[in-house]
Amino acid sequence: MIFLKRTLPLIITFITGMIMIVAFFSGEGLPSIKSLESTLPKWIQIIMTFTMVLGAFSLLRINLQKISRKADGWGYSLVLIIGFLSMAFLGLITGSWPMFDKPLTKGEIYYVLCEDNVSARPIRVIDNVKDKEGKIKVEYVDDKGEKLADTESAMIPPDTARTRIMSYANSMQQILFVGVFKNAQSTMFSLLAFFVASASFRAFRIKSKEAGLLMGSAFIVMLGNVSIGSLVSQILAYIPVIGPYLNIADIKEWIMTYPSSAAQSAILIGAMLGYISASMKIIFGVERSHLGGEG
Amino acid sequence: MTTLLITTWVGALITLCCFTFLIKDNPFYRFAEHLFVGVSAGYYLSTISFHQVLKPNLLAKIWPTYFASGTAAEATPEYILIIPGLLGLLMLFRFSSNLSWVSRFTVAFVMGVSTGIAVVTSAEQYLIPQVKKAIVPLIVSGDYFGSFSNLVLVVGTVACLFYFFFSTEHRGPVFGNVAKVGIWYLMISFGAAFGATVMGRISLLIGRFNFLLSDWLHLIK
Amino acid sequence: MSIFRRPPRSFVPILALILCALSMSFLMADQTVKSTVTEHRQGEAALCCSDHGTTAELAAKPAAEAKPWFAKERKTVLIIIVLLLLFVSYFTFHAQRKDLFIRRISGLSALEDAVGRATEMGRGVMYIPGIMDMDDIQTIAGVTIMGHVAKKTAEYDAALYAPMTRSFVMSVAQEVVKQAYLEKGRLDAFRPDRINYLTDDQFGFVAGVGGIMMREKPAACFYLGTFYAESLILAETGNSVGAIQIAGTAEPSQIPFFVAACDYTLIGEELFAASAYLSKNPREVGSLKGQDMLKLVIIAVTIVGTLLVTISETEFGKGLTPLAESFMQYLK
Amino acid sequence: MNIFIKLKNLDRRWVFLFVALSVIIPLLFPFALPVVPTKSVANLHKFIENTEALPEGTRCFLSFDFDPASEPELKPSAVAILVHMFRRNLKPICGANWPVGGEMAEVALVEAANAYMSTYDDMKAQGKLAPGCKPIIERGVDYVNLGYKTGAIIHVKALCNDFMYPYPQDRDGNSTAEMAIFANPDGRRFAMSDVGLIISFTAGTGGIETFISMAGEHKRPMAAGCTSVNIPRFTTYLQSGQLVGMTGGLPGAAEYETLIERPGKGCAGMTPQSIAHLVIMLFIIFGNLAYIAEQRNEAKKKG
Repeated sequence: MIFLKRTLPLIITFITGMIMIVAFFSGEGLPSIKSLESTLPKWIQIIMTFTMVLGAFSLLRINLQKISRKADGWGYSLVLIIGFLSMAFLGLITGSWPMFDKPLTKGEIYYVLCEDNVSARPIRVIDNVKDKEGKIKVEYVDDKGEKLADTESAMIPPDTARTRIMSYANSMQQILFVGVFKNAQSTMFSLLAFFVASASFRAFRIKSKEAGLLMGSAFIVMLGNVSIGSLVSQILAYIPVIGPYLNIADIKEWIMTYPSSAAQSAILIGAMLGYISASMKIIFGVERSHLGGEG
Repeated sequence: MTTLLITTWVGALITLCCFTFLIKDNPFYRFAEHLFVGVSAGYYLSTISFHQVLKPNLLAKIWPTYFASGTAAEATPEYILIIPGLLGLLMLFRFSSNLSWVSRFTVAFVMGVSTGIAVVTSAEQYLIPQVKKAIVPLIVSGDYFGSFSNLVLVVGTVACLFYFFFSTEHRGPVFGNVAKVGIWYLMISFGAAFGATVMGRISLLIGRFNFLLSDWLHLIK
Repeated sequence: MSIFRRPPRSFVPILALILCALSMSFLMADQTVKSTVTEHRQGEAALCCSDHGTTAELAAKPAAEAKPWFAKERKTVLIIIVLLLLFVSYFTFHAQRKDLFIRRISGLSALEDAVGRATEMGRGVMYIPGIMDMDDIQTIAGVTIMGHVAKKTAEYDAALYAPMTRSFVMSVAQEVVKQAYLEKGRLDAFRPDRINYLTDDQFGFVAGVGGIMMREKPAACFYLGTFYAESLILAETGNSVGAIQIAGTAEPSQIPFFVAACDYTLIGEELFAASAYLSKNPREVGSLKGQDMLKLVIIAVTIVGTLLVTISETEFGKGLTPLAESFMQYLK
Repeated sequence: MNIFIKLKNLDRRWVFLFVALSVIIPLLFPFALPVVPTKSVANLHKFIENTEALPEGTRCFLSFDFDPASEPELKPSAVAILVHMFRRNLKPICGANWPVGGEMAEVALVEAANAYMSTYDDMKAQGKLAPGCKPIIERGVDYVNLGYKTGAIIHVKALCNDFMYPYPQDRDGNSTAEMAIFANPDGRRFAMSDVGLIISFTAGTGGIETFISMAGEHKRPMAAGCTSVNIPRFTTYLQSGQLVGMTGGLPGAAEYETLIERPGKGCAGMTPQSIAHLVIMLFIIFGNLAYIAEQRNEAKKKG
């Protein structure tokens, strides 16, 4: 059992790791090994999506437990579960279109997305035979199926048209996706503007020489990025001798390209050495905590 | 049109709820937080994991007639992909407490492939180009400032690398000073990177307020 | 290295067998590919001949050219890896006999105090191993350090919260933490539901973690792994609830925010040194020393290269130009 | 002095309030701050102005390598550059290396084309249009949106030889083979060598760096529009001369808009941006004053 539980996983890691390294160095003379360089990463991607089941299960179990125990704030857990299940369901069926539906029928009314990408408008299929660009002929109608007076018939790709139910599902999904997901996402992202301010207020204090350098370069770069910076440069230009050289934007650019980029290179070089040796430790089985214990 | 209106209103309310995070923990934020977590997890499960990864990369390759469309439906099935499929399924043994060790084979496989790639690609794509970047002529003819700048670059790279030495104490006249210069460089670099990012972050906030003030309230055009 | 030093009895023959089988199958596969290519080319040539009378040139050309088995343009990478392997194995061996020194890394020394403080205050500890999946080496480093932190929380009996953004990382982290609690004999205190999955979305995750932080008010927060824009949101929220914060990442664009908002920051390579530093395992310390040696080589290459390029650009050093060029060739 | 010490322990929510106000007030009551173009933006403008490098009717390739998250930063400069190209009677060909780049390009193209056509008469009267400019510009003749294609480097490599092969149709499904914009006088297939300038609006990976890595094959001048986070990374390419110019973030867009005398989203965003920057810098200064005051107090107590 120890062999199965402990040694075999180590052998698997060693062999796959070695294969990837050999594949990287193999030339065109070894096409089947060379091809593994791109195949195996794709496999990894597939394998990792299977664990989504574990994640979804963890999310559901914890929140269902809270609800059943009526724990503090169980109502929010209910919100989470409703959001999760409805988005998962809507995503599953809208993404499957047109898998679950028949081909479009002539004379029937379907719905296509409007330019705002959220709402849908009704159309009637005039001709369901695809032309050479794979499109079909439709006309725009109102909700009762009457042709709209001021519109002409149009050519659309058939997979953009949906049945009424699918169009409702799509609208619901768009409300959740655009209304909730996208907006919450960009709002959380934009909170950074506030946190950048509070962090710089607290942290940029000249407590030591190092802190002074940190603040100084941050200050110059911030100043160089906005129009006030050029105003300051114009004032500084009045200083005799060195004045004309004190262009904030130029100083900013110099800091970015020389001292700052030198430090960035060094960080990257160090980090990459760390990457390589950490990887080697795993391939050779020195580091094995990710495999857990004997049990 | 109504869908757009609902979306805008839902969006505006969620935006405001998220902003209350700045004040303190409150029911509005908690509501938005839980809804956001739920919706995004649902989106990743169905749309990303299933429709964008599993379906095109696995199902459509093994059973093209059922899952692929167009010309791809006539492709020959790639049965080799059953291997990653099986390895993925092994992960589900985590549900069992006695057999959860079976999933170690998958973990081992994933670790082997990703570390194998990391060893070589990090050297090729980052390490070597960064070393090359630091090698510049110290004398640029006729350009004293350029020569000075190049010197700053080389000294900085070397000094910062010394800072990362682990097997020696950062003390003594040579080592202590060089490591100290390294720290100065790091600080300048951190300050500059911080300052440069501020601008982008504020642009994002402007985007949000633009949404609230123009798309929702129509106060500005 | 370890599996070579203490091979389980059955290990060597099995490994040899598997390697043999693999290489055989690959070679055979390549032979078939080559032969089909040959046939195909010959068919082509025959077709050309019949169409245009003669294409002797094409027919005479060896159909399957001897293609290289080694990608020559990648030789520098090979040199680096072999060098590192040599250094590491030398010092690993060396470390067994003599204790090697590691300099103090203040962020890691503070780790235990932070957990202790959380226990004193009766509050929990939050651990986030980055937001990327297990194929990212920083995540692996983060999960490894998590094992050390879990040992401390098991010892002090502090609650360990670890919300996760990837299911795969969640399942590995649960295993690692369970093992740590087992080693400390506190398996009864292990709570897998506190190592839970939230969502794959970057900002959805941030929203969830922010909420947990505000409600649970952890006394210590650890952010060790790959972080992107969320770094500052996490660190500022942690700061506002009064937590001691220790961060570490190799993502150059995010280090500044951690430096500004956290108490201790592991910069770049320090994150990977953490495992050796905390475990004091001679093999790991030896590999750290090996890394240092390679760094020394890189510094030497930089200095020599700079001098070469500088001299070859001056009037007197023209003769050195070909040497400098061939030197730079290696860094292509 | 006491004020400063109180300030040191200022609740961070006050900081938040000031940041929010510094963005909202200038948005509600807009006023203009002077925008001074920096070298990299001015160089790009000069290059597009230059009739020798880009004679009238030259086709330019614009790659939209971003998604909605970076739209506030990148779209304004894309629109400004497109308007400038229309006024110079250059013909933009838009493509994308990012999946939603095609949509981003569409929005920018529609906005720029409308901006050009609605100001045509004024600009004509002022003599700021190239002689060949038409009052109405047409899709497929004066500009085209090809949309997204996978493959990044491989895709760009394919474009170097022939545009029609990877793009048999444009984004809307119209056949590209008959389009006037792709016609060559000698009947050759349109390829990258016919392009006068390549610009990529890049949010992260897969943007201008793809074109730079293929520079050996296409040998065309290149320029970039990038998000502010990426400015440090791309400055290197400006220095090495691989890029003729660059617009960085919203300020870059504002500068370009100033150069073509058409204030838009970029200029509108610059005022709140500058004010917010100023507020943050003031907070840093106050923080330091508070720190100094505190140090002095402590020294006094000890003395």
